[in-house]
Amino acid sequence: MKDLAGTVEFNRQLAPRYYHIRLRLSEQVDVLPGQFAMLRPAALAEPILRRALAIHRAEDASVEFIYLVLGQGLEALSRIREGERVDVLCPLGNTYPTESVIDEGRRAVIVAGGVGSPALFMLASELVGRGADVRVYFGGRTKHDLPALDEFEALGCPVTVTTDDGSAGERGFVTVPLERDLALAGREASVVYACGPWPMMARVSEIAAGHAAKCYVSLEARMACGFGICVACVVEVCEGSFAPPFKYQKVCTEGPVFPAEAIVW
Amino acid sequence: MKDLAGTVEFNRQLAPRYYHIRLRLSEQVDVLPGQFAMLRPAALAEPILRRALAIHRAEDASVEFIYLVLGQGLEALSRIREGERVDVLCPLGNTYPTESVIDEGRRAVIVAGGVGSPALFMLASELVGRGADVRVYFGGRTKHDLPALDEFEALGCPVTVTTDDGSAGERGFVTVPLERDLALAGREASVVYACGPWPMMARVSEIAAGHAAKCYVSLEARMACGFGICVACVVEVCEGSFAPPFKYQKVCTEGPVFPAEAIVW
Amino acid sequence: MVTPRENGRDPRLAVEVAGIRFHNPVLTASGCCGYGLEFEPLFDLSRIGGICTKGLSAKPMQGNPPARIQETPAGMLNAIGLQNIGARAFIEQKLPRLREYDVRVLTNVFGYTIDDYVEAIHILNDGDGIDGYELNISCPNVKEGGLIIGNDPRAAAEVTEAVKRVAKRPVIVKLSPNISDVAGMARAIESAGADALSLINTLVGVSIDIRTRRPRIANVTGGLSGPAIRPVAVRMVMQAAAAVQIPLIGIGGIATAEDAVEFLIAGAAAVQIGTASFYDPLATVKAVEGLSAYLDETGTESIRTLTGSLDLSPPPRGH
Amino acid sequence: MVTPRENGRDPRLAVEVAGIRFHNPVLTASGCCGYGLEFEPLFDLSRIGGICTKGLSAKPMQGNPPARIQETPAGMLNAIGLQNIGARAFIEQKLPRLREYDVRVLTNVFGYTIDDYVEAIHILNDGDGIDGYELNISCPNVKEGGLIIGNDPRAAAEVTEAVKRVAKRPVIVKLSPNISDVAGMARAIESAGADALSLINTLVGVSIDIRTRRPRIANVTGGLSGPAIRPVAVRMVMQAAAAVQIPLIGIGGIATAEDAVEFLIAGAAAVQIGTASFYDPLATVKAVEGLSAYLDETGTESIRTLTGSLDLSPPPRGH
Ligand SMILES: Cc1cc2nc3c(=O)[nH]c(=O)nc-3n(C[C@H](O)[C@H](O)[C@H](O)COP(=O)(O)OP(=O)(O)OC[C@H]3O[C@@H](n4cnc5c(N)ncnc54)[C@H](O)[C@@H]3O)c2cc1C
Ligand SMILES: Cc1cc2nc3c(=O)[nH]c(=O)nc-3n(C[C@H](O)[C@H](O)[C@H](O)COP(=O)(O)OP(=O)(O)OC[C@H]3O[C@@H](n4cnc5c(N)ncnc54)[C@H](O)[C@@H]3O)c2cc1C
Ligand SMILES: Cc1cc2nc3c(=O)[nH]c(=O)nc-3n(C[C@H](O)[C@H](O)[C@H](O)COP(=O)(O)O)c2cc1C
Ligand SMILES: Cc1cc2nc3c(=O)[nH]c(=O)nc-3n(C[C@H](O)[C@H](O)[C@H](O)COP(=O)(O)O)c2cc1C
Ligand code: FES
Ligand code: FES
Repeated sequence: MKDLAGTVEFNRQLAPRYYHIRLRLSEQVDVLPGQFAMLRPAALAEPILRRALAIHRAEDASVEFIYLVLGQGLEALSRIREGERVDVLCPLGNTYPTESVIDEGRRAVIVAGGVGSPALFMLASELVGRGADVRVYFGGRTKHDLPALDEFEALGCPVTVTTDDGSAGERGFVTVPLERDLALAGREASVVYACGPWPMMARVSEIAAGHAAKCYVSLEARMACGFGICVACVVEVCEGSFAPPFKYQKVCTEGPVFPAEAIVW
Repeated sequence: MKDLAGTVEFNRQLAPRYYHIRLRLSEQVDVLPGQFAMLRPAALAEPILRRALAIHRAEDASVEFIYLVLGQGLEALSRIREGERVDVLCPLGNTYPTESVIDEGRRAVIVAGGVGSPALFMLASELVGRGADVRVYFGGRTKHDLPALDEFEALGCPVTVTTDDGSAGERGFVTVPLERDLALAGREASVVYACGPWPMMARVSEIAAGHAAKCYVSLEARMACGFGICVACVVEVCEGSFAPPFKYQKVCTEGPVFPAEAIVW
Repeated sequence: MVTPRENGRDPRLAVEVAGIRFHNPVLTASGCCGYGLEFEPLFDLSRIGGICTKGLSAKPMQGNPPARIQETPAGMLNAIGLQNIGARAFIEQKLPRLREYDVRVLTNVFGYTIDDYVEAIHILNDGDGIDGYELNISCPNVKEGGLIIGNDPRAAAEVTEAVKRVAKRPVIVKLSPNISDVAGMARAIESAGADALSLINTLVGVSIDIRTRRPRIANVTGGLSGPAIRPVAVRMVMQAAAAVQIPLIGIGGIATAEDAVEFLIAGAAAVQIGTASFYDPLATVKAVEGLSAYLDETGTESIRTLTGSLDLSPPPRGH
Repeated sequence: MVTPRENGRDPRLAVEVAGIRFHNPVLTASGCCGYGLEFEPLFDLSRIGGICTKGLSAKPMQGNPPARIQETPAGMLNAIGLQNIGARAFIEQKLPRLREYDVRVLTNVFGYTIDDYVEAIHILNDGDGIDGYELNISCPNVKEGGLIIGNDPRAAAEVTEAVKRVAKRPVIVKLSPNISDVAGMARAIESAGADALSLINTLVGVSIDIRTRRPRIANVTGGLSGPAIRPVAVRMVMQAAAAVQIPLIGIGGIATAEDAVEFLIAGAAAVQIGTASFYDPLATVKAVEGLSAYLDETGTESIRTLTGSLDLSPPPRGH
């Protein structure tokens, strides 16, 4: 974890309210799939807090993010232009366990919901690169809510798309083709990695459990600091799933990736 | 007074911390010399208050301002670029009485201190245009603190420059050549118009009184609203100079131009 | 959905507070609108629900020396010192013109002793077109050695009772936020007969120039207002709503219709916009428009159903 | 002028508070630095004056359900609910490592009853390397019969006395800002034997989601912190400084050296930085550097001369 200055290489709009930003950092950092950063335009007076964004890509001293503007903070980020500065605390958080895929040869089933996809892209890319059997299920509300779909497709692994309104791919929830997939693959054959809205992840977790597939979820939570000092970003975990048996775990340091069965959904 | 949207036509740096901005307003307004506007970048979250700036030029639906960045508000304004929006409440305040110059043919002696000059430019320009005998005394700390000096010089009237450090014009305070001028011109020959730092205006007022010259000053004050609702921007006036005999007058509505003798210096 | 209109107005926005009918719940806050007329060049005063004047006293007051304000993060400090033309001059010079508009007029009144309040109210009782009184009790009490009346439930109740005895119009008492027990204060004032409460006034603050080491405001302390204080104001409205039956007017950092709705949900029947009018002179009329839009979007029948509609049931997991 | 250095430090910044020598006056605020070690990857902890830990209790605590925070204009609300590992675990798991740094360690302590405080202090008395205790008597998030100890001078004095009786180290009592009479509260706590005061804790606030009509924080109320509250904090430090002899630690919205200086001039001997560390993790070390720069620029001999140096003489005209 370092507090770095990022210089905007590009910051372009992908779809209504979706942006893709690339920053050159003042120092090189090593990033693991699933890790995130806390960002804000340099010297921004308001809003004061940084925003958490998953690291979508990282190479040398550059990092990329894909974000959906919900409010004032990311709105301010979306107005930043080439050459301007962004404060970047990174990399933060843990990573996805991949032993079962890499060492035991299980299938990697990646389930992305909307802007949850950036948190999964490095994972997909790395697993494909290592020759694993990877497939991606990507759901969005509309065809505009499938950020970086082209980048997932370019990886060469099968990508199944769903939208709530049928404007792209299959109409309906992403959990429908996921369930078909896991049923066909058989018990214990897969490791599921999911990131997306809470109800989607809750359902993915349930489906995975039903097929005895390991399941890891990358969670979001309201964060003030991103590195463990505010204790704001907690999620309730099942008894005994973390030691000592604390009911609340910090998403920023104990996560953002959790075994799905540890979470009280 | 109207609350208008301004679109930036240009916003360029003149010298370290000095900027010149031109805005196209959503509606045409009639501006009198000495009037001002309250501005802020549209939808700026912080700082919340608008900043008062004298209207340097106005034609059709465009207005120009020259400003010195002291803090966060004008700093934010300085970052605004062509095509971006600025909220503009204008025109505000009163104007300079010019009867003695126009009707009685007295000399107009304009004394500008640093960034006080924009508040005097329309006056100088208008008086020159009407064929009055106008001369300008322009003082600054250094040669960088003489904003729009070229524009004053282009008017064709005599312009005497002083700087505290001698980096341009005569070394010393602008009140030195002013005093010479008034002494030469004789009693009651001149009307002095001044805008600049408080101590400068206090001294100008004293000198003018010494030569029985009428003197009007354009004051600054910390303003929240600019149109009379907060009662923040007051200046202490001499007893009897305003009716009813209130000790404090609002610079934004009773001013910014006051007869120098009305002010408790 | 098209906003319903009657005489150019949205009837869903009408509210009644302290027996006064406002055609919408958006008022200007005291000290942030002069005597109302200052807005004439900007908008038709009949478009907002009410005007609450600058604090009036029986006699004119000069106010504090400058500097009177200082901007602070998302807010500002002020120590205007209650400069005003006096109750009589208000009635003679301002009220006739204000009455030309279809807007309710509350006169804000302050004093340093109970007699001060009573004297001002006696004068204002003569003012035709005044709809109600708002008592600013956040002034130092000269008799009690500078103690702030609004910080002491007993003193606040005494002022309220004394004013109620003479007032010919509804009395709204404006709470100080510089107290620990809002509920107790609200109850004391309700028991003393107030028709409504308005809250909050400003929080006491100080700002220092680190170069000169002087306070940035001549009066040393000032009142903190603006968006910065909104969470404190919403909390106090919520606590007061739970404590009393009389209606509440919410004040503190309201700049938009969304902010106003927050106060209504917390328990207010109407709101006042103060500091926001300084930096957005049309804030009040924009808020009125925004409230209609909010009712449209959310399919809410009337603004009155929002008051106190805070949902305290456990939220769904995951957000 | 070149900043003087001794062992890489600026000796002009050293201060003593409650008998504890800090090599500079910049501390982390409780609840805004975990147990201090979280900053290890970012900077050498020996660079700041002190660490004031997350509030500790005798037993571990789970804290409140999420959502625990909400951003507000120039600030944030929090209702963490004092989640902590407990005093014993702190001594065993965190303190040994903290002691490797040359930084003073204050443990913040809270409780719901006097016994809670005493029990926690008994445990912490065993912790070698703890320099002092800070008592949180003002956490607005935890209710004990609704009343908050820090809002009642008598209760606050009782806690202070009880703790002083058992504490082996200096006791700093942290004031609640949700009170009307800071001076009285400060005097009560001073009389009860406190070695220093720290102030302010958070202001109680509420934020409501106008779509769901639910509070944005699960606990309903939260504590307001950040730049928004700075003017209130500076004012309370100024008032407390006028009321007591014991030293003060200033807290509330401090983000930079300039902000820190404002508190020192108002009367503080040291400061704590809280919320700012969330959005500027290096805020504390930057403030230390900035204080040296301020001394250089202003030709000030030592940071100690700033404390209480507020100039209340009339300012020159014209501003
Ligand atoms: C570890 C982590 C990784 C993340 N990665 C990404 C990413 O790669 N791309 C991306 O677009 N977002 C990501 N997010 C979510 C992102 O941090 C929030 O959407 C962002 O903080 C919102 O900021 P804002 O300024 O747009 O809106 P705010 O002004 O902060 O909030 C606006 C509104 O949205 C609500 N809101 C805030 N956060 C969330 C949320 N997480 N979910 C739903 N509603 C919310 C608020 O309550 C408010 O009503 C991630 C979050 C975490 C914790
Ligand atoms: C009627 C009127 C006309 C004006 N015309 C112009 C103009 O044409 N061009 C121009 O550059 N300025 C003009 N000013 C002054 C200008 O309004 C202030 O300088 C400006 O508000 C400062 O804003 P800021 O955001 O840069 O600094 P702020 O953040 O507001 O202040 C930064 C620092 O400067 C100090 N400060 C604030 N205002 C002043 C002031 N007036 N004088 C000295 N110190 C101050 C503050 O106390 C603070 O320490 C005018 C003011 C008035 C009232
Ligand atoms: C400049 C100024 C002057 C004020 N004058 C008064 C006053 O005379 N009487 C009063 O009761 N409140 C006065 N107030 C308080 C406001 O009416 C309001 O309660 C407070 O500012 C909080 O609301 P806001 O955040 O919307 O400004 C004043 C506030 C400001 C900023
Ligand atoms: C997330 C958070 C947690 C806090 N926890 C504690 C605590 O455990 N004990 C305590 O005394 N104060 C606690 N505080 C209050 C701070 O120490 C500080 O007094 C307050 O936030 C004001 O300072 P700031 O504006 O710099 O944050 C907490 C504040 C925040 C924001
Ligand atoms: S975001 Fe602060 S502890 Fe996780
Ligand atoms: S600036 Fe508000 S009254 Fe003059």
